[in-house]
Amino acid sequence: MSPNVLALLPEIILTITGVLVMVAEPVLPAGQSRKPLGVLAILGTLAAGFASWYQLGFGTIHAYFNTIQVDSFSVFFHLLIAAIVLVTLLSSLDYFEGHASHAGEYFALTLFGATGMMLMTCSVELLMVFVGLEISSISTYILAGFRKGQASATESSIKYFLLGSFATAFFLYGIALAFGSTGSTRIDVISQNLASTATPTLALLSLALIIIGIGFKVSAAPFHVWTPDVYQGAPAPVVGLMSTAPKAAAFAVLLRILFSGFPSYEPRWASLIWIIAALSMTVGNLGALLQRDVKRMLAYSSIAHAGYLLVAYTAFPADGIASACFYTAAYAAMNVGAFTVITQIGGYRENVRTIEDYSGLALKRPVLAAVLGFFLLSLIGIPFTGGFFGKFYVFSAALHAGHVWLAVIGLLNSGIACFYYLRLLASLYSRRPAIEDNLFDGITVTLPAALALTITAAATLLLGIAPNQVLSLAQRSAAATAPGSANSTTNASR
Amino acid sequence: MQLALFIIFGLLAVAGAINFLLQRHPINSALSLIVVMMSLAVLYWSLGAEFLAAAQVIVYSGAVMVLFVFVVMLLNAGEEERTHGSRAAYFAGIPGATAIFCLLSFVFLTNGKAFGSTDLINHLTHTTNNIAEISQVLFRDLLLPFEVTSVLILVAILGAVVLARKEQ
Amino acid sequence: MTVPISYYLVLAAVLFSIGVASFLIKRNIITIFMSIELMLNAVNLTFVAFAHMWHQITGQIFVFFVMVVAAAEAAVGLAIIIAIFRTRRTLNVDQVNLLKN
Amino acid sequence: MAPIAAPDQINPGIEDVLADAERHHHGSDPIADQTMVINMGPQHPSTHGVLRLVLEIDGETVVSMAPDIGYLHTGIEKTCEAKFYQQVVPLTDRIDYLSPMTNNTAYALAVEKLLDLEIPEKAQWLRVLFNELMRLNSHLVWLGTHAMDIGALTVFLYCFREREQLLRIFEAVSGQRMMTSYIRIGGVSMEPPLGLFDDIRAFLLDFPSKIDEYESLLQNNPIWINRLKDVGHISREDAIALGVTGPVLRAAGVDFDLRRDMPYSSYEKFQFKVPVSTDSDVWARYILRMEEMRESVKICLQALDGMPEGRIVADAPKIILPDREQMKTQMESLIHHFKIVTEGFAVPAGEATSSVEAAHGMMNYYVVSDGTSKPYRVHMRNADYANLQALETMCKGRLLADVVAVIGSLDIVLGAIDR
Amino acid sequence: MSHLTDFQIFLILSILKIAVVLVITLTAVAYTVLLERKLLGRMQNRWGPSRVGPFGLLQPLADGIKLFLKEDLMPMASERPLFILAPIIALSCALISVAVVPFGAVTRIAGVDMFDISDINIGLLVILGITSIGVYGIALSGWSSNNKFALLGSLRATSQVISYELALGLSLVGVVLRAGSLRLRDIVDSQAGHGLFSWNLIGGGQIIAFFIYLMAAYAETNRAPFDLPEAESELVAGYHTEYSSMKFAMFFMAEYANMITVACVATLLFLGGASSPFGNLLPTPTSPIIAAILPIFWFVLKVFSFLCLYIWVRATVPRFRYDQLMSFGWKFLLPVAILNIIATSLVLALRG
Repeated sequence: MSPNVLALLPEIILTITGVLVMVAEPVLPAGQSRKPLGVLAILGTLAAGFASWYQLGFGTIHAYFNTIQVDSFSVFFHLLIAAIVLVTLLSSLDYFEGHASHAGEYFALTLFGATGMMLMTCSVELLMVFVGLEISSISTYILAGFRKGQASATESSIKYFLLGSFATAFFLYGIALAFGSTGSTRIDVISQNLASTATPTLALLSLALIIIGIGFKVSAAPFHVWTPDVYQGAPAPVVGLMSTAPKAAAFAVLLRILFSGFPSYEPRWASLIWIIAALSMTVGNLGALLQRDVKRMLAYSSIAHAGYLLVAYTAFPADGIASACFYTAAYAAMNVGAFTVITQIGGYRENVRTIEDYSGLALKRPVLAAVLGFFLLSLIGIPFTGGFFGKFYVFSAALHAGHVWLAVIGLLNSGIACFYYLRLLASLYSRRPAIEDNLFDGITVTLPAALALTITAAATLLLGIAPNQVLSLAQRSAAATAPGSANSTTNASR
Repeated sequence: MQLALFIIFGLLAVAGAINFLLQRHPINSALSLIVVMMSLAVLYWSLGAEFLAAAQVIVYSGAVMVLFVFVVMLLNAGEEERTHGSRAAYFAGIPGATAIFCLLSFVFLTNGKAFGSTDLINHLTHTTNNIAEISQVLFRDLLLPFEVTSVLILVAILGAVVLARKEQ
Repeated sequence: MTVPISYYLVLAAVLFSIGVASFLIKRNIITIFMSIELMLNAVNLTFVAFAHMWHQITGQIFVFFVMVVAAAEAAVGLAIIIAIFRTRRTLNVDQVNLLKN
Repeated sequence: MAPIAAPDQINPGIEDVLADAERHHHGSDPIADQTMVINMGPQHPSTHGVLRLVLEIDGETVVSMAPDIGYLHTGIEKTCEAKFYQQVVPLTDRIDYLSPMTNNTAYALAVEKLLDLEIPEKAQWLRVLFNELMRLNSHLVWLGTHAMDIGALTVFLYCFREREQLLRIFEAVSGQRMMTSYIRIGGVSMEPPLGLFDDIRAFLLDFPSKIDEYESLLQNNPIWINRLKDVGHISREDAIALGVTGPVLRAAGVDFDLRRDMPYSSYEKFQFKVPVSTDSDVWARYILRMEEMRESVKICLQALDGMPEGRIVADAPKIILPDREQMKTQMESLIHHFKIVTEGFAVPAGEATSSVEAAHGMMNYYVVSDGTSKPYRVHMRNADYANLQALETMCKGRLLADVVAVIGSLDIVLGAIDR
Repeated sequence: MSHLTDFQIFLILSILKIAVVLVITLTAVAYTVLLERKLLGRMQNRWGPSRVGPFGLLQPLADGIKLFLKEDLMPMASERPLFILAPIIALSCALISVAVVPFGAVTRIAGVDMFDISDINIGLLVILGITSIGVYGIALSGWSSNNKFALLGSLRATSQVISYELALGLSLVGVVLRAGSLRLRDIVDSQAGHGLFSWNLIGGGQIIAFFIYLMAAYAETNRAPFDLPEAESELVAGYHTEYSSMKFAMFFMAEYANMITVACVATLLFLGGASSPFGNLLPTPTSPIIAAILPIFWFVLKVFSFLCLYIWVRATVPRFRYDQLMSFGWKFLLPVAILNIIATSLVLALRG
């Protein structure tokens, strides 16, 4: 296999599956179930995951004139994205059944979006990053508005779209200035040329703009304003996807840009990240306290988690990457899991919205409630869950790097976070007032959804009791991206 | 010559942009934006990117903005009315944009020496052609982004169909 | 007569800032979307100016990609706008506010 | 014949279309697209005169529509009640102004029924001859305008070239190009001039090649085919229920032609085919009318070949004006002339109807007499009015351009609708 | 002229060229109208204009005076500035594209090419770009008239023009590939070898491209059978329903000027431009004046025949329906154009 094909194997598999699903969609008669297409998409995702795993054995592959670099870092994120997409597809296999007439397009868009995200994580050329970012963003904009009969869904879509494009403009401006300052858009060349640039302020400005752009995409404060509205209006399985996969990809890009592109500017961007992290944690947790709508609350919670994750970035160089990777994985497992439960409870019409609506769930659906409760505990960071080790690694990395105050802010925030998670948890196990008692009657957990729940719950548990496996992979990926090893020539010259 | 071009079309672009900001009817805003884009096309040409200038006119003014005008006409969007939200936006928008502008232009002007000046003699008087050069880079070094763009366009087509189709 | 590159950059900064300002000030969704296009155009000018400065064609090619992306975004964005107009019969962002507490 | 089904709803009026649009604009259905109400006509190039259509369109698709008529209302039916019986004939010319002699025939047949007149054979054959020429005339105008509506400009002028020859024939026989008033109560107004039959024969022999010429311009043109095929469909049941007649009905699969099924004016003596189709679209109507033209040519030739000798008016001196020669030489004729002209002729009290297969479809005249020399009531029932009712059924859910094609295929004359 | 600098000479000659070409184009527009009316008349068994001047030759003048003296109506609820701007955009875009057309052989006077207003290295793209800007004239006219028929017409026109622009642009790629340049002079030169047989239409194997171009160009100029935007039997007069007097005349002139542009482009790209169809069979003229005028003659002849083709088509075919038009453009012309590109580039690659 030529290195070019090998390097792009997962993306190629995903694209081909997406095209197949897309082409099959209009061929199928109108009334027929679209489940087979969903199954096809799931198989494609699985294949892409295995392809990524297979790439691991080849070390670092450079392909397409050094526009992409497949290393353990990118494979880590490929696997993560494939897993998230897999769970999302499983949980939404029955979601559109009997509601939207063209569910095949949903599956195709999810696959294309995953292609874009994977490309983002493995490219070392900012142009490629940009194109990948746009593929993933545009497909998530569309997915957010997929239930277009609902006014709230289109509203969520337009808000996501406008603010996302706004952020893209900033990101692009950042790239333009980086290009102006260094004369290249390749991350490794940028890092080489930065040393000799005549315009360091320009490079700094470009870095700030890039961080703003990505900050929007990962919904870090103060660029988070779109998050609550969008998460509230979009379909629950899509929220599960877009609160994790594109964010993971964007975090990977940020890691690459900061750690391999701008390592020499570390003190400056670290302080910027410090502020953003602290703000995100605080704003997210305080905001979540005030919410009644569960999806909205989880939106604020995801802002807070973006903050925790950014804490890891301040721990330059190696500790940060590993802990950030681990945290991303843990966060993805528990968040996707939580949204899978919400998908099952709310159904297509999503008529179970507020925290009060959830009261009494444990009586009617004890297993579902228990699983949701488990994810909530993990989101808090209780031991024996993935969330605990994630936070543990992140904060210890920050302490190692000397950011004591940031760790303190983070811990305080974790304390605040307990309140709202526990409020929902308490609601689950409380007695339900006798209104609308048929709210949970329509819930049927189908086999794929059960599978999705099992996968996420198992992953969360596994990360909580045996984190070493993932941690070692994360450390390997860190080794691939850390400023020293990403570019051996640079290393040699220092 | 080039300075004259820059001054004329730069001012035109700025005037267009300011008019874009001030006009309240979407059609007028769209037309001002077209003026900006056309003047930018001239500036691209004056920077030696004549192929890009043509693409700017064909793609941006000729296709993207036509779509905008088309949608404005289709939805018969009227003048925007002022709501309380717009007043709040003024307080946030104007200072924010001014701050960005000041920061950027401060950096650009302080680094002005490092950027140097345009050297356009061979571009304006000559009929050199950078298309071959562009295709060299585009179809070799940046082949992958070029190919991946097809996925992007596929997504966009699919999305436009998904969103604009009428629900049965 | 030559022009300093920084003039082009400042022009781009002016356009970008106007784009940001109108993104925040405008109330009509279509106009807001147009302000994003204005911002992208400003970025394009920056790219072209830097491409000229560095004698690097990559900058110009980046602009091509931005154009393609802008066109794709326009198709999707306008489709979303049409969908929202169908459900809400308005294009004012202040009236598109179902999603609140 | 199939049992006649009642239409499931009465065709909407303008008020209904406007109310519909209003409901769509502010209704409870949030997905409904914005619709637009447009006024096609009365001053619109393709509504064949002064028809006004109120259309509610969604993009280019017709959501609902209603025709609005009355812009050419002249009160002819009422005017008839103030005229002597013979003075009504020129009024009937102006009903379906593309085939005046057919109108004359229908009126004459009804009055003759009341008067119980025996019409000489030659007059009957002349009536057949000119009725068929009128059919050609009407179909030529239809083809020309229909093609022009669809954008084929040239066909229009070709058709009018042949129509010009027909108009010359009419002028030769009646002294008028359009408002001929040639067919009168009791026969026809005058003997055709010498040599006219030869001219007609020359025209008829040449005409099929002209039809071929039109077809060569249209029939194989993919654009023309695509514009016509599967457009303006109406089911056989709907067509019957709506009272559609003529080529439109025959195109819907109903084999019904008065010339054959209820012969009048000795049509039973002629050999001709009645083309029928079951496709019921604009294309079927086009093909059918082209066939009809060829059949008409055959009928005309048979009429010319077998034209009997004899009188051209009935032998009824109190009803038929004497010829000038007699009037000047015979006292009795002079008195008859004087009485017919000044006080008309009395028609026995009673009522009568006549049915004629006009170019557009079934044409009925209903005449009531109270025994005086002026009709108590004359009612005309033209195919155009009933055919227009089918427009909504044919156009709903189709594109705007199809409306134009369908109107063309219905072949309406507003004079026959607004009496 | 020795006391003038080079730049001044360039400026004077350029302005002179522009003025002359503008006058000639406008006259040609007027007489294309007459040509159409005469030719259409003959095809439809009538005379066409024959009363004003000998053979009706002064008819355009009479038409112009009539339109000029007519009352200029302004609908009350129209968007005044845009209503006025729209015909100006339409006409100026139609006229500007002539600026890059080389209509004769290279003939230099004082270093300035006389038969070409400006020789730009992306001339073809300039024409495409200006054509795409011309849509605004139509779009805005329909919208600003505040008339439903006008709005429908302009919506139709806009979508039609953007849709067919794709096929149009792609049909030209084959030619560009063969010439290896976007400069119109280069494209003409690439067909100059053996007269007729090296034209792209015949010798270049671009006959499919030519027919795609033909159809797309008819649609671009809103001419029969693609004249839906102004289909008088459906939309009264489409986007210019509300226009009268000079503003209407401007739309009218724009339509014919566009026809001429399209004919010029077809001539340049497929019919060998200003070169002789007989190649070297004809002796090279010795007199420099004849040598300069002969190519112009060929050019005008080719444009003239293309215009006649336009008129012939209009007299022959009916009009498309809107959905048929769209599916024809997207499902037939576009794929065929793409196939043509693939075939052409394959052939070129295998040969080179």
